[in-house]
Amino acid sequence: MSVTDRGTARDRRGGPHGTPRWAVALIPGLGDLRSGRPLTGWALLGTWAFLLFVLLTRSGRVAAALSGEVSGRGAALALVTGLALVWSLALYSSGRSGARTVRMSVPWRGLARRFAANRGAVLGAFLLMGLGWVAVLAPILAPADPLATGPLTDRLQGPSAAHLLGTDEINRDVLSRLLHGARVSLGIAFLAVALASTLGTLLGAAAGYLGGWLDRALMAVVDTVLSVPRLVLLIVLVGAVGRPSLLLLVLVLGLTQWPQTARLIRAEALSVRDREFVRAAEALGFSRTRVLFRHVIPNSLGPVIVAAALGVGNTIILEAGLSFLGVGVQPPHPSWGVMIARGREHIHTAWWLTTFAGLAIVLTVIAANMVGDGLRQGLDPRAGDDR
Amino acid sequence: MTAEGTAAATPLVSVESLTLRAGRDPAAPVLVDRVSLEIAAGESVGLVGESGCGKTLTVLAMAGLLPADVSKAAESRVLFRGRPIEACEPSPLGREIGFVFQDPAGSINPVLRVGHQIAEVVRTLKGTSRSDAHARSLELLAEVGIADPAAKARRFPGELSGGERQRVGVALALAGDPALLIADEPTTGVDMIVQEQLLTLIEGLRERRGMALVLVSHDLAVVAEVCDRVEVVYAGEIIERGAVDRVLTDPRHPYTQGLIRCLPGRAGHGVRVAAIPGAVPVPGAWPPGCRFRPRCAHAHDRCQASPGLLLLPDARAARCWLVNEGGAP
Amino acid sequence: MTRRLRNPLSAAPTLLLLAACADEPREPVGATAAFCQDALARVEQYMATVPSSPSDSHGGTVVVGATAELDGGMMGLTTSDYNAHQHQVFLNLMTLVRYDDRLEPEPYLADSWEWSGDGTELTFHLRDDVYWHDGTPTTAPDVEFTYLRATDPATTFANPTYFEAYEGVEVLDDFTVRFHVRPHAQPLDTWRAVPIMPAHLLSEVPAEELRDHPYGTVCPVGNGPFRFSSHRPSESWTFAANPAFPQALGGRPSVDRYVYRIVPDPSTLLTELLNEDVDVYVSMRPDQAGTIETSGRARLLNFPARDYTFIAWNSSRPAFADPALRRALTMALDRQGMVDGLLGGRGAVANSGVPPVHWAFDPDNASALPYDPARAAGMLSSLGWEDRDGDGVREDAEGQRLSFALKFNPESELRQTLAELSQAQFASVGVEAIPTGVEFSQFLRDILGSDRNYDAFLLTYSTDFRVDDRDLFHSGSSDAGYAWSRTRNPGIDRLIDTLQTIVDQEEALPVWREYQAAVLEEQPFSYLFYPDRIVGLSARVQDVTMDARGEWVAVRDWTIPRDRRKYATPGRP
Amino acid sequence: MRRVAKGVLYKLSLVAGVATLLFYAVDLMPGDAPCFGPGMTREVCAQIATNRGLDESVHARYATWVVGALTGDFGDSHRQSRPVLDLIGELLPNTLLLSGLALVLAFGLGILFGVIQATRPGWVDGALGTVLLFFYSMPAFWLALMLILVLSQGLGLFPAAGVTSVDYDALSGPGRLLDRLHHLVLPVAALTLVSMGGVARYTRDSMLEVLGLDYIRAARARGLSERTVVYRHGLRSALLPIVTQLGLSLPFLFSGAVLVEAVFGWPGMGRLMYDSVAARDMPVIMGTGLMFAVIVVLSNALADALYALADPRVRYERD
Repeated sequence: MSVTDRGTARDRRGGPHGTPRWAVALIPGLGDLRSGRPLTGWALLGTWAFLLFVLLTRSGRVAAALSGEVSGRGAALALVTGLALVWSLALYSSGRSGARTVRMSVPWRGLARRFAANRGAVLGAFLLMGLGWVAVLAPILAPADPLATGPLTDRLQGPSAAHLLGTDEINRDVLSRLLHGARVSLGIAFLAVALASTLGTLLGAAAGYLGGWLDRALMAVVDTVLSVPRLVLLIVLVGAVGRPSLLLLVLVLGLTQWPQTARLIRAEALSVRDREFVRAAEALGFSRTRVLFRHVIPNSLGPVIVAAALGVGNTIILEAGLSFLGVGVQPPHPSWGVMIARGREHIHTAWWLTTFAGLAIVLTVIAANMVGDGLRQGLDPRAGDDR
Repeated sequence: MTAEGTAAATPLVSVESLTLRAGRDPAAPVLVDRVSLEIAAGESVGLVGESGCGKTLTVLAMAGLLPADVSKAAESRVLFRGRPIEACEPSPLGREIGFVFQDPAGSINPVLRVGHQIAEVVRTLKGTSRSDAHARSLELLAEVGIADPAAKARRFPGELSGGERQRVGVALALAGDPALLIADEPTTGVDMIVQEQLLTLIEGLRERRGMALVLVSHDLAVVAEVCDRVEVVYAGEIIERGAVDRVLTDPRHPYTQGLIRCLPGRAGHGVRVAAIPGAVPVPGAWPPGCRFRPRCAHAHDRCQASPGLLLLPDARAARCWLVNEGGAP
Repeated sequence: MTRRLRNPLSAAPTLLLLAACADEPREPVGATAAFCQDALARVEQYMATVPSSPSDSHGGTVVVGATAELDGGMMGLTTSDYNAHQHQVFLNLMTLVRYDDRLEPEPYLADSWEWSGDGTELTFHLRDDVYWHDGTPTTAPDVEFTYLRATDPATTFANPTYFEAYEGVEVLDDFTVRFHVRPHAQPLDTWRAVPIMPAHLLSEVPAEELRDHPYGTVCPVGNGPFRFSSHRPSESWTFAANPAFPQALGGRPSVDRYVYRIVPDPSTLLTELLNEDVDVYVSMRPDQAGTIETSGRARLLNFPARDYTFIAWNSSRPAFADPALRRALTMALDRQGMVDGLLGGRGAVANSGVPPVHWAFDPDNASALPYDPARAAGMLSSLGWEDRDGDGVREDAEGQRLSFALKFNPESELRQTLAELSQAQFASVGVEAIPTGVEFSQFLRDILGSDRNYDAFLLTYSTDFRVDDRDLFHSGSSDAGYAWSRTRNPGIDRLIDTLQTIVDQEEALPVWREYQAAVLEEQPFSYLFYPDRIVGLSARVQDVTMDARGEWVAVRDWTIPRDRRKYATPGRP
Repeated sequence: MRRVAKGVLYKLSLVAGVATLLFYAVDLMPGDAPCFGPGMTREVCAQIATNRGLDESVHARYATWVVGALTGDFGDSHRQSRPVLDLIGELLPNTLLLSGLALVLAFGLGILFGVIQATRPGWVDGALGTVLLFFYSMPAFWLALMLILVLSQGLGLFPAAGVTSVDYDALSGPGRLLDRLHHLVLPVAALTLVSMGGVARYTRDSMLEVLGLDYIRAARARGLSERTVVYRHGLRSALLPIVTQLGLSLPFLFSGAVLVEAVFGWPGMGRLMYDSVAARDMPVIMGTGLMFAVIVVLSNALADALYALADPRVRYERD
């Protein structure tokens, strides 16, 4: 262990020598790349290049969206602010001498280092980031309105220059729907996982740390919820409200996911609560709530982060499954699951309807899984050394 | 008889210029530095030194058991009965070399029954039938002094006491009737009484079976009790060697002298190795020249150059400039 | 990992529970099981005594594939499921009369019938050679039993309007039965639709238990050309040819065996058809027809039926109160485009609930309310709906936006597509339709509940042969379940009242034309189209004819030629 | 003994909890059993509800159901007009066959691939990992559609739907077995391929961890063959967390089966449950829901038992 630590220390000593200050200021991420932080560097550089490319190639659209002539003002604003943010970050860091040092506590530093060393995880993280930007910028990136229909007599066109991924059963551009679908599918997945992780962390940590009847009651609930196949529970819950809105989907997907998280973090909290620093904090007379939030939860978060990353993939697949059954995302929102479900009518003649949506799901889930794997190995030093 | 004659001529194990590094990179820090030693059949040798000085890695290399993240330099050679150990077929592990590990709890599979594990090794090494292997495992348990072997054989390791577990570890090492037993800190983590019993057991086994023994310990007293010869290791190097009684009575290296001063009975109870100020430098941070220099009371300008292992009469050797000046300070 | 320790032994009692659950149903429980075991045993007994001398042309197994179970099975007194009803009246059971291909009544179980002079007594003379599959003759008391149960509210007969004009029944002899009726239009339609049920089996069953009685799905002993042989839930129904079916009615069916397979996914079902693991794919999605045409591995059959697809407007919402507005909305929709594009031309633009197969259908209305967005936009403007704030959606003078939720049930891909298409087409004339998918049960509650929880919705409705829009449009029933538009139009009320009492078609025809014109003017619904029913046929099956009467109307004649038979049949060399 | 009783009680209370949760959740679902069609009136619908006792309060209906369930009477299906137990008895074997076979294969192959990955670092590990992750990231129903399109419709190798052929009853013994296997191939492949990756990854990590432990090194030092070390010593310990995973993944397999059953026209519990929810067929929803809960609880108990069987430490550390 000590050996590799020293290796990194040596890297860190190196500075942005040889790169002109103006280049570092102008090209975000360059400074980080030169000072041995490839992860941050490539992330900044990639984001910058992507945003700049979008801005330059779709400047008309961005301007129109900003002025409110066409929809997508939010996306345009995000594009401009994102670009400004990345650039100002570069200017800021170039204005200081030497490398920035990000202060991280020791375990997190180890995580970042091992994560950066895992090529798959880094690739996955970049993919997810890219997909995230695609989702945010969908209105600007999409060549057409995802809801605009063409003449019905000319529907179901195969991929062509006019429609890169073809058109669907009412002659809408599949690429545009796919891009907008990223918003729905990713949005639901991320929000649901965020909800589940928050809820699961709070309840699980409280149960594990405080114990007693709260623990028993919560774990009984957890066991009960986990005893019903999740998809079945989801069908019933969605049905119970009748009209599956996007918010509802986020809620039910989140509310059926938290028990898993709670179970994980409870186990962590159980082991953390006997550690010296928790005992010491208790001995100092801090309230149990304070100990819970200041000590127990931060030290139990590891598995939650991993579970969240893997959960994003699962949730995308689940949402697709629900939509496939017709109880998920409702039209006209084009989620990827909906696109597969609707496209299967034409699977024999118009393969492009199901194929691209399916590949989008596979790609996203692979990326989420690679990130999850990277995090898992990063959090577990032993596993990290195996690669 | 001729075989025995040959064995007497070639040492059982000879380690030549063993250099080990942490990782594959030739620039990686050195953990063991050009160690050479020989072990003859039937001989018992102790390796002594503070933790982190490379004892364990040296014996692991002897058995060909180096962990994947440690690499051996190209010029280093480990010969077993005169042949490179990697080239021996079948591997002498278990058959010729028995290894008793530092941590008895960790080195025995916790999910398999004790008797089953011993019998498994017997069957693999000796090719005996299942029932013979079982009978042999009971004999081995009895040999290592476990009372009621039949009952204990049915237990899981977790159900045994620490001393019993280590005895099982010894039995596992003996299953192939090896010519060399390597015991790496076999008495760590057990109390004084059990330690005494284990040492007596190992000594008795060696005598009865005529095995060679390599005993690794940080405790000179343990080595003194069991071994004929001692090799003192410091910072990846052998710094003194010789017959145990000679080294104990007449240590030549200031480090050995420090170790002896720490022995209970000599410096009184409660005094620990702290009698030598400072700590063993970590690999990669070894000072140039004599590596003991920063902690040595006799350090001198010339110590900035390495003294080399100086051969002395009676098969003794020491790595200190003082030795040349005719004796201990 | 921290985990609670659980004793492995604690599983044992629960294990027993599972074992009990898994074993028990092998032997159906209770009295109902005994009922079915007896009934099926008697069928086997009787069938062994019937001489069956199949000719060369007889034989083979025909496999029909569909996406849904036959809900309610063969219980003719309660089902409302289309496919189940078809199997009742054409396979397993018999009706007193049936329709010929011109939709005129012809004898079936009833050999003949006659009217009393004043049109209040209808007497049926039954065939005397029809036997239930267990050997019991089918007689007048069976008809009486069927009538009495169907009119008993406790039975929950699915279509009580069939019997609105009926006042009583009397059995004259074993094969003669008389009904007392009030004069009304198409009186025989009731006996085309309601299969006669076996009194000797079901008369002991209390009326309220009929709907859930296992007769329907476990042991339907009928008297039709096919007898029940097995039902695997969610998987298949198997029927065998009935050798005792009267020769005068054509005798036993051509095939030995008929299998109805349930394959819920339409694209899987299409694959099964193309692989010839299914011979007849009924209710095929219009979009799949194209695959059949290009594949050359199967053939298509499509025919006009009694279905129509429409958008219902809730006229009690102020925005939709004006018929002119509703007409404008209809004109904003490219209905011909829907027929040509979505249906692939298999269907026709609709302008009322009178289907083209109905004798009174008015073809002159076909070009009414054409697709004309410009004119539709103009009409909306002239009604005071203008886009005043430039958001692309029209508002009225008070600033109320012309925006509504368009409900539909997402189980139907076609209606999902239609909802999205309508949204786009309405948007182009400045009307905002928000497609709102609602799960079917909830959807039914929304559209049938007294709170009328919808602005507009999309539905495909299957009308009866005896078209009767009373429950849809008559003011007298505007609080009842099906008064979706809640329009009140005295002219339409009068026409509906008149139509249901005119027995003579000649006399009724002009009234029907007047009625269709009135509906067009009122536009309570935006009628979209009459979709054809589409059926895919494998190369194995021959002699298939289908028409508005239903897919199974001539199932008795379907043939699997000798060289195409691929399944071994139990009990036949 | 008390511990055993407590365990059983806890599991029973879980099942009861699931039943209660399900009953009230389904009752919250708006909409009634679809009674719809030309001429169907509100009066008829109301009468149907009365016949089925649906006009009572939800608590009364729940009480009735509980009393019935305790005496082994789960009521009759509204859609299929036959006893719920009868229905489950017909469909449960299909689901157990499909999910069970997929489970066995997913774990068998997953463990095998995981061990191969752990023992062959480098390109074998990488390539296998990539392929497995690819399938693992697929929605099962999408894979199912693709399998049908390519292997059934395109190449005509396997039937696309159903459990048996139409002439199953006329086949000989071996013919029947072959026919069943032929129909099982695609659905089992779809389920197995998507779940195998998780098992393999789990096994790989667990194996790597175990293979780095002292006693594995010690086993090698004692002269045991690599085979014995990896499979007898390594895998045996590495299996412990996988066994737990096995218990926890059962509900997932049943969930996945809902969609796979739908695509392959497989008459099983998943589809039954889904159709019943759509039709508000309460007795069937409750019967199948309870069945699922029992299976899940049982499989957890089974996982615990297997865990104890595989790991003696659990047994002797209990007291």
